[in-house]
Amino acid sequence: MNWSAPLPGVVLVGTVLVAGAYVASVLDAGAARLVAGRPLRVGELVAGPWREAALLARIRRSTTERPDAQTWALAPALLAAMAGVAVATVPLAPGVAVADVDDGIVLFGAAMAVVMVGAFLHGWSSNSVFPLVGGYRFVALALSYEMPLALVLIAAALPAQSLSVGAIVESQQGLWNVVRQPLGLPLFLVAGMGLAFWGPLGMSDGADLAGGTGVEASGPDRLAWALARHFVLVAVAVMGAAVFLGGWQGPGLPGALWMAIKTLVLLAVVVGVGHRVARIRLERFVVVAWAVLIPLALVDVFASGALAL
Amino acid sequence: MTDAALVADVAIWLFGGGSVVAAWLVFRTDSMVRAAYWLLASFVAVGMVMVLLQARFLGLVLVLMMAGEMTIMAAFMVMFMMNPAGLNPMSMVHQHTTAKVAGVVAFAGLAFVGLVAEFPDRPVDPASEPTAELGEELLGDSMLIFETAGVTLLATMIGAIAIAGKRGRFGNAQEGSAPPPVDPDAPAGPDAHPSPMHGGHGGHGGMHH
Amino acid sequence: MGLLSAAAGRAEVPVFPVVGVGGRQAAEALWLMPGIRVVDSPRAAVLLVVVGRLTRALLHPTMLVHDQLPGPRATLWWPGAGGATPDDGAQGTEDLLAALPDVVTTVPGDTAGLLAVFADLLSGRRPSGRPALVDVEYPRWRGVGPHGHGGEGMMGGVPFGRPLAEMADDPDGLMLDQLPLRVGPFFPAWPPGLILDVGLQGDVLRGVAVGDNPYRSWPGDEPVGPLDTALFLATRTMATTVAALEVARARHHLRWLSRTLRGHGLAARAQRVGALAQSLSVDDRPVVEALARRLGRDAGLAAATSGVGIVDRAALERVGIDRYGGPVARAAGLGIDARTHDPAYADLGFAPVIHHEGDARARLRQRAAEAAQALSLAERAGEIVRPPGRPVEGPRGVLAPREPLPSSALLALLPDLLDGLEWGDAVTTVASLDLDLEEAALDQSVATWPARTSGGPTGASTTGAAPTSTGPAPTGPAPTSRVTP
Amino acid sequence: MELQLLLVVSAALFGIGVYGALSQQTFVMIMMGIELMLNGAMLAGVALWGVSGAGAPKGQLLIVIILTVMAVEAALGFALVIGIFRTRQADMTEMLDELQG
Amino acid sequence: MAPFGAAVVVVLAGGIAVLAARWLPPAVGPEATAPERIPFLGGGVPEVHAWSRFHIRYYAMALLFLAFDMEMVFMYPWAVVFAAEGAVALVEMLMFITILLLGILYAWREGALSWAS
Repeated sequence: MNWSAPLPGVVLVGTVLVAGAYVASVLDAGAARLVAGRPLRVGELVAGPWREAALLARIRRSTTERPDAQTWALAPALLAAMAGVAVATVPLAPGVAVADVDDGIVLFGAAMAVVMVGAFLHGWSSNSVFPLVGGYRFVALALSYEMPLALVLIAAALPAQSLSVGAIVESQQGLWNVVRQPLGLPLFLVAGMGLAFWGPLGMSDGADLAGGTGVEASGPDRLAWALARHFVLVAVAVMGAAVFLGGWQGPGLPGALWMAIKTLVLLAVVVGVGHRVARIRLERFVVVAWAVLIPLALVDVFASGALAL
Repeated sequence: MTDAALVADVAIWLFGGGSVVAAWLVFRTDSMVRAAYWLLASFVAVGMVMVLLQARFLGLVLVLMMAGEMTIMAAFMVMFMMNPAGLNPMSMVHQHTTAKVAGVVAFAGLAFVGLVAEFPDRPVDPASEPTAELGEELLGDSMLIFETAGVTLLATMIGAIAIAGKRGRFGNAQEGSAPPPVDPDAPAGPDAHPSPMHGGHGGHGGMHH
Repeated sequence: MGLLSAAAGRAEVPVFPVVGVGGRQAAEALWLMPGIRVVDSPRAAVLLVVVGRLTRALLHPTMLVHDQLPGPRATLWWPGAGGATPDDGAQGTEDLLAALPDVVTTVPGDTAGLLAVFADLLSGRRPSGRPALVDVEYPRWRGVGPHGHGGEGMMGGVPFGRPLAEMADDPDGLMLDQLPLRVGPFFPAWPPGLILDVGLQGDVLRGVAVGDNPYRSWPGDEPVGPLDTALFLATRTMATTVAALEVARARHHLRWLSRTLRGHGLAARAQRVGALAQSLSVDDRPVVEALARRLGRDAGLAAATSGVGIVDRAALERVGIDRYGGPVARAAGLGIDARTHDPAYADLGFAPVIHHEGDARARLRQRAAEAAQALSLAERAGEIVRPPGRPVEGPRGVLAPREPLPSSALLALLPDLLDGLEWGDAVTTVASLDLDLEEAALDQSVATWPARTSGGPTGASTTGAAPTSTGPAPTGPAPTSRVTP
Repeated sequence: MELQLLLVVSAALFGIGVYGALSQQTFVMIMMGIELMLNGAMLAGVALWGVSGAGAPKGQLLIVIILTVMAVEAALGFALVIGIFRTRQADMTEMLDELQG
Repeated sequence: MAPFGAAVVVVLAGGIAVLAARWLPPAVGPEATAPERIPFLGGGVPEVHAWSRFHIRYYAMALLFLAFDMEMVFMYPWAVVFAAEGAVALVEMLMFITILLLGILYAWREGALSWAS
């Protein structure tokens, strides 16, 4: 099948995002119960996300006194669309890629840069204090994680001699990047958590702001925002699985299954960290990102480069 | 003309037209955030045109750079503009006629050159790898330009921080800086705020049913 | 639609709590109830749960928050929370709640009743609550004046009903807008009832003032109570076992830890600690000790709290906390503790736990260590009984005859402490002080606690939440104390 | 034909940029005008490179240089705005004139 | 060009899908009253609009980002030809990055990454 054709492409990406978001929320609820020491009721866990979505769809949309309604509606749409592009650049099985362009990681980087626009707009648009502060927090966060994110992907591109995600996957035949470039995956996951403002990097929607950018969103708006955020998380996991865990490669099982398993593992890691590690102070993260993460990412690039020669 | 080429052509016109419309809207909106993001939209549209013209890397990297740059632009505009969200309608222009004339003249002149001048028809080879060619150029012939860019950026960083920041850890109380605010309108204590029950703010104070 | 509603009706119930007088414990118990999710913003909630008794000053905020629920919405009232009798001052609250439409009154902790209201709402059997506050017309706003400005210059006037913020100086040298905000009394990251008037410049607080305590405007005679330190206050008239006191102290600190963990984005871990606090007994000493060790080492929490909200000795002396001691003072190196000179503790080898940094992290470690120490003391105290009347070391500091309670002094720390902090740091700091507005209200309205002789809501009759089980008496030699001098 | 129309589009972007840079009173809005002019220049550059320049690498290099110029202009521009605002509380060119005069 | 087309289609489809989700059939109630629209302040009523000249405390970091971000534009093409060019490419990029890192070092030393206190 030609996955680059409009209909199959959209269906494939949509399926991956929705299925991934569903699995991520089930994992999240499960991890919460484990950490809280409450019984894991699988039935409830499995039904939870649907019930939650149904509830949000039934709640009335609220508004504020003088919001920027258009940009408010645009914010989750931007995130979802960008998550879609990010997934589209990744080959999900041998020969199954919607948009495995030759500048794949640049496209991914561009899409993830636009996530910053969406999150900022979500905070700005409601003309309310806590969302506003949350939106500005996300900008600081994004300006800090964006460089390490791009750098570790560049490091992964070095052995492949190409910016295409497909080529990066192929280049991991025999040795996955997680082994070859041990700094890559941890840095990528830190940046990825920032992208989805998840767990310790969830300052923009943190409890200290009563929910940050999402304070004023209710009903369908809240659903859209939660979905979009999960989509971004899935995009991060899919990209991480392809670039650092060898993508669809693996013995025995079909490629798509390997890809799914690896994505699941990364989702589980991120979700688990989210319930174990406290939210970081923004100021501290900014300093750490510039003084530690960026230099580490550069070390990753040059070490990988020296290795690839 | 094949279907694909037709689609590509239509896309170029759509994005090209879109970039101009977005650029115009930059100066037509009162909200600084919207202005910055209309400018971003204009850049994204130009980036897409670049992609369609085979400058794939440049088009994408333009989007990547501008998303960050325009968000920063929005943040700074909100910081330094009165009434940043355009809640009060406003007009922040001067020498309007001159500017209009200059704009039209610039457009007419450049468009005239573009329409009249003869350019050879040497399209880029679709099979070429422009990203790799750019890399070779940067590392080869234009190595000096590349390294000069590094020095320029370093100078920019140092200059920007020296101009914008205060000496030392900015923000800490320093000699000569203003004391903590004694703003008559700032909350000074419980009495400074009429209770919403009684005071009412701009007609919003709630009342019982 | 039917399917959607059916699925929605079985979702976890999003609840926004409104904490009235005496409602704090019951409101915190909401976090542990299965099938219920406490949310931070009313926009995410379906049910407004009013816990305890309202005061006049809480009425308008309650009505406002009610209206901020998007709907379908309903209000539940849990009177008599926290051990008070159900009609204890209920009449006053009933009169106030008449301002809200269709309030359902149930028993505190009644999950089934809450779920029933929720299901009725979503199935349409119960109509969504009407707005409580009167609607007003938004004033039209259009530009006038030479440049289309809003009539009074670009910054003037009241576009869409509110003026624009005005500029204020900043130590940074950039004179930018400062938002005058009154946040509370139901801001979820703050202790219930706390109202702060702050100027927010960017995300930094400038000029902080503590607003009027809303728990002081009670319509009836009895202003507050029962306090979460009720057992300790009861020692003035009642003999208690040391073990009971120490278990209550450990429970108090664990509840605080649970709230703090939630504030730092660790809701699941907070639930575990909260559940531990609810069922705490002396037997849990090893668990609590392990918890204290883990929290003390936790790198994420350390990064979130170290260096934040430093309370130094000078600040303690300025507001008089050096008189009280308490965990805040001990975390700043001030080793005051009433138990040091308490004869009931003489045989237990008590020495106060002390930290020296004075920041939020020190206070976290201080309370965690004190919880473990308290259980260790309780284990060794056996049946030692403490006679009534002497000063007692409460969870927030010394409770002495004819002295005000410590919360007012802690509240007085806030203005200086919060000035210039980033919002998140300010929230961390406020949480780390373990404030209680009810205690502060009691202080201001009834002066000092031993002056009153009647039982009242703070008296011995209201120890419903206080433990009576001290666990089995320790056998064998007393375990070695882990107290760090 | 394609090239000509693209050049007209880039001329339009440039013209709007000129209008913005001349008409706006605030520094940051003026910078937006300048960025729009550079945007038009980039579009013209890529159009010439893609349709008429046979994809010469130097053409791409030119775009990269323009991008660098934009970044430098933005960083220094914003820094100047901050510096000026810090000393004079002014954010408009005319206010600056008045303060100088 | 086809994959790029697919990417554009995905953008449009994703955006439109989520925008459309806003018009799911929710329980549409009456128009919100004025008090219902008051922004959440924990029970307080805001005195002024939240939209204001927001003092971002990280402006120096933002300026740093503007300049440092340019490094990406050079690094992506470098990564493609790196293996072909060999050690020379490594050295050249190392020089470039070292120069830029000096900028970060300067900013860090100046405290430009820290917040106001």
